[in-house]
Amino acid sequence: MNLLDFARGAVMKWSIAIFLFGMLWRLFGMLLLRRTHDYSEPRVHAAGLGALRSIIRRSWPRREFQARTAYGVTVSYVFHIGLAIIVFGFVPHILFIRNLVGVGWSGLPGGIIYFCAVITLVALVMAIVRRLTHPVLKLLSNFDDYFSWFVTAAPVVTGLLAAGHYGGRYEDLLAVHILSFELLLIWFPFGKLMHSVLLFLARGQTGAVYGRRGAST
Amino acid sequence: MSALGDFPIKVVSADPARNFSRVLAIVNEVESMLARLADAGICGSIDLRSLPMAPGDRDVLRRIFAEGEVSAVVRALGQTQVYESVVRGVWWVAHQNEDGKVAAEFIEITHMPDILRTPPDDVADGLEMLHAQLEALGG
Amino acid sequence: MSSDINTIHPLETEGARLSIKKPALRYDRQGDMSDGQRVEAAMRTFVREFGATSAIYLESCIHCGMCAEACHYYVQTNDPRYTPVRKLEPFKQAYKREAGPFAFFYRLFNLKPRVTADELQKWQELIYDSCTMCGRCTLICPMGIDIARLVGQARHGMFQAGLVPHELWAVAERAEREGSPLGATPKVFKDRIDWLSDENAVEIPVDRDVADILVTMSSIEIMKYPQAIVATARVLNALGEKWTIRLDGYEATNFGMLSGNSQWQKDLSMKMINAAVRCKAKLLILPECGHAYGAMRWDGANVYGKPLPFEVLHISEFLARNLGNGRLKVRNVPKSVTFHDPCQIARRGGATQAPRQVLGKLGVDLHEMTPSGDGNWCCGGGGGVVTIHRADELRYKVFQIKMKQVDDSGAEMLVMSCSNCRQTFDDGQAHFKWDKTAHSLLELVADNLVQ
Amino acid sequence: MSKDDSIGESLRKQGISRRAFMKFCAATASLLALPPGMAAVMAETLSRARRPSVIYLSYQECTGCGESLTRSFSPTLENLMFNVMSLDYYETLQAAAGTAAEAARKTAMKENWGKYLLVVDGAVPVGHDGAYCTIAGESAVDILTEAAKGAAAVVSVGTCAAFGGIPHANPDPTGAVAVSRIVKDKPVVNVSGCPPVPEVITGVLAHYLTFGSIPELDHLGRPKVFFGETIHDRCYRRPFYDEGKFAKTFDDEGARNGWCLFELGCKGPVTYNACPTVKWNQGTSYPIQSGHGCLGCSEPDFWDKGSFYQALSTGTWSGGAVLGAAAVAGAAIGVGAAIVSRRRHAHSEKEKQS
Repeated sequence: MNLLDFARGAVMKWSIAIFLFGMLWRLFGMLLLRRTHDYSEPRVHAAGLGALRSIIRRSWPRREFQARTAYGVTVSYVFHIGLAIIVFGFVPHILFIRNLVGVGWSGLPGGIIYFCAVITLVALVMAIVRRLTHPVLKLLSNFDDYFSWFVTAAPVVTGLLAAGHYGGRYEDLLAVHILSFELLLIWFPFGKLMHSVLLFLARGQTGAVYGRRGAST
Repeated sequence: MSALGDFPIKVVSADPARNFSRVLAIVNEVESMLARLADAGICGSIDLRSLPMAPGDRDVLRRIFAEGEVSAVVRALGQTQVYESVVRGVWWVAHQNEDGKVAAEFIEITHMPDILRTPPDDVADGLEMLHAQLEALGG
Repeated sequence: MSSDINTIHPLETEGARLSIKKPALRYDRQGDMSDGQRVEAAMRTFVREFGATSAIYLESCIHCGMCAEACHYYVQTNDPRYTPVRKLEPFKQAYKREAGPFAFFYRLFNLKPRVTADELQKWQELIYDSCTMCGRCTLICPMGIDIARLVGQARHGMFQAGLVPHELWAVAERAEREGSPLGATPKVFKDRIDWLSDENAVEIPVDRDVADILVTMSSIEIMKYPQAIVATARVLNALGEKWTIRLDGYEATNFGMLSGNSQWQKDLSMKMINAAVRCKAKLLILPECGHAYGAMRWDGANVYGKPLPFEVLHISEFLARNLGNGRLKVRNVPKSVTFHDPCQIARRGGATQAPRQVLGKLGVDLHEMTPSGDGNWCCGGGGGVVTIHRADELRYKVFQIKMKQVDDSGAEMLVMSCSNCRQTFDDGQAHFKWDKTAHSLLELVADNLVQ
Repeated sequence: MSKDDSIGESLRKQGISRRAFMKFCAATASLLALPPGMAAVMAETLSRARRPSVIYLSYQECTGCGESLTRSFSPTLENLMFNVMSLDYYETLQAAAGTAAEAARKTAMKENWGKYLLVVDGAVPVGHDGAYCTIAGESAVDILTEAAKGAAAVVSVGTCAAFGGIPHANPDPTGAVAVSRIVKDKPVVNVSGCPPVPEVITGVLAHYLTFGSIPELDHLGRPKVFFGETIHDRCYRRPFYDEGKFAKTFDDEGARNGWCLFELGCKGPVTYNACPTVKWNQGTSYPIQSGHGCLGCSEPDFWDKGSFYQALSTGTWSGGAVLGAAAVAGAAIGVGAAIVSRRRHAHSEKEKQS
């Protein structure tokens, strides 16, 4: 058995298993904690609407914050959109998803994907440089931040290397690419990558609380 | 029984809307080799087997390098078709086996393909043969 | 210590802001617990209150640092220590160790070290002196984390650990014991009402057995801006309402909440609720005070444990309602006005439009600040910060944002609907010898009533 | 014809002209991807070389490789190749049988000890002391071990000989292994494929004849000249992959337009072979050109790498039960953690009361 078979076989199975295991553990462990009922008389009754509005509106900072956050927001948007295009637009990735969950769609030309990957990588590098140099981010950052960055950037780098045949035989590069993604899967539930799920919950509950108060959400 | 035409088979041919990237690469290579032949007298050769070719690419190439002034047939272990293309100095050499299948195919950029020259060994053979003939004629 | 508080820590009533006099010696640690007990108490209390809501918040932070850009302390100092979410760091550690889904592993492998008493002591400045719980960070957070609310919870832990800034602890203790944080005891209050009633020839009903409306006051108003009482009485009398003030439940400020003692918070709120229930009030009017609005309008029912049997309105909401339906009439005020939004009423309370409707009826030329409404900057005095002397320097720094906002608006008159903001402005005005004076929205209406 | 003749001499005796030989060399040089000038050098070397003795052994195999070999180039050129070699033992083609055949092999080995070329197709079963494959009472392992001792080099023809192939596939009841697992002290060239491209087999033999050495090999022992690049990289459908144009089924518009077969499970990207350039049946076509994805037959364990029709970027694992169990366990532990946390809360709440 070579590295590629290992990556496509046992490691993939167990990384998905750990992903599911960790996701459910963390979500249940959090969501089933005590919740207190709010008895106050709401100003606006549609709390669900406030939650929804907040989930959408928090995707972009309010006007008064835009000047001070423009750089960080732009960089984050670039790599988030870039990652989304790569993950959901590249045909081999779509096939991976289709094979796993049974839903597929048509993909984008390879050239566009490679271009996006390079842009994404540049944005990721800008993000980590900022994290390493900005006084606030330097102070806030911990192992989770750096490791999560690493497991996010690694598949992009290895994917580009595989696509370009740089640094080894294609099957090995592909194996390393798949393994790096599996590392991401394993880490996902335990670190801050969870924000991709939690953002809906956190925004939603703030939106519901301040929505019923009639305040900005 | 359906006629052959009813089967969903698409015959791929050299239609103009196709992707020409592969053909273009070859023609560019020929162009630079021809320039070298003209400037420095250096011959060149392109082995068509070594290039990825789609069905139909060869036809496009054949159209560009169509038969010109010279053509020859070598009969040795099957036929070898040799002709100079309309692009002078560019030769098409197709080695066939005895079944008429192509065994190797080259575009040669040269004044004269080697396969047309008589090798010294064969000259020696020829001489030997001629001597035998003369002997037979009683000379 | 508590029995000596009046003599050891006397009130400073003559200054521009109301607090206890600047203490010669600070007692920023209360009680005589050991360090271990303090940490234990802080973490226990913090974790005890932990529900799913706060858990989701703490788990969601991506350390993007955007909250710093919304915080007046960071913006004015560029000191990364003031990054809002970092103010929760020890409490986040406690959560991960004690209550999170992976708590077992965090404890087993000591992935997050136990918080130390020294750390907590250091964090006191971050949790109290440099946070007004204004909630701008909540508004900017891309994850929607309610950082201000978490700081409130962290303060509960700090209170149990006996690690509250001296002044804040002192006024809270006083409020619990005397019924008012700043000396506005029932007796003092009653004297003031009698005097104001005579002086201004206005009827102020006290302790009616039955009334439709229960009016509450902020001790800052009682002690420093007594005209607010008169203004309230004029408005209600003009409307012909059946209203009352009750000496068993008048104090609307809640230093129990600000200092972090949830039991005291409850005690203070229950006084008003019980008073309103006793006189069968249909409406409880909150004074021009920011945190009082949050404490009663949004937390009151939860303290009570069931929906309140009466409506709760901020005075600006009450004015907007009665000006809107035409029951109250005012003269035109031909002035340009800018309005300062009190954080707890606007951004965190949702009553952002009411004062603007009132100003609209007054016909003023409203020059909005930039930004305004829910995004407005905090005055820097909320969350009890204005009482803390050692925080003054920092508070003046952040107040400069406010001064620039007001100056840039180009308005002649500065109006607000929170007496705590107002005293912060007064103090800032005195400190910077600024030419802008803060005015009360309520008083502006009362002064221009058409009978 | 005498074994002691040089190759050139023996061809001349057969009346093959130098020009014809040159043509053969040009075709072979092209096959070996040698620069065009090398054809002349090759002709010179080959004509002076001694005819080498070749012993061809077959074990666990289907004779597909032999079938393939006999279809290299053309009758003429293949004959030429066989004519320049002295094929002294090959069960499939030889006239001799039984003890005579075995005697021929032993004689050839003895006469050419240390110089003959050993060609093997089929995997070698080592389970039960090699009992699964015996010839004339000797086990395949023993014959191979002995024959390899006197060989100058060994050529493993086909994926079975090169990597164990289908006999080695799960569950491998006979303990089939690759030739290189038995022969450790001789150079072994793996000419993999199921079967290998015929011209690749003859190309390796021609290389050995021309240069007297084995060609440069990759990390799996395959000649780089034929196995240096992936099917994908030399595929004429590659531009469609880059454009994101894929056939979704074998009879859709994409399939008819000749689009990339990646989605239909083509293993071209990780398969190293000469199919796209040398092609099959005298350069007529190769699987992808015929509309079917590459199976990856020249790679080790190609039979056990999941479905031929499953895209390369998908997993090859099975066992949804593990995932289900993981999900259930995760949920259970999460619920448990929440309960513990709630208990701790209730406990401290009680303490607070007392």
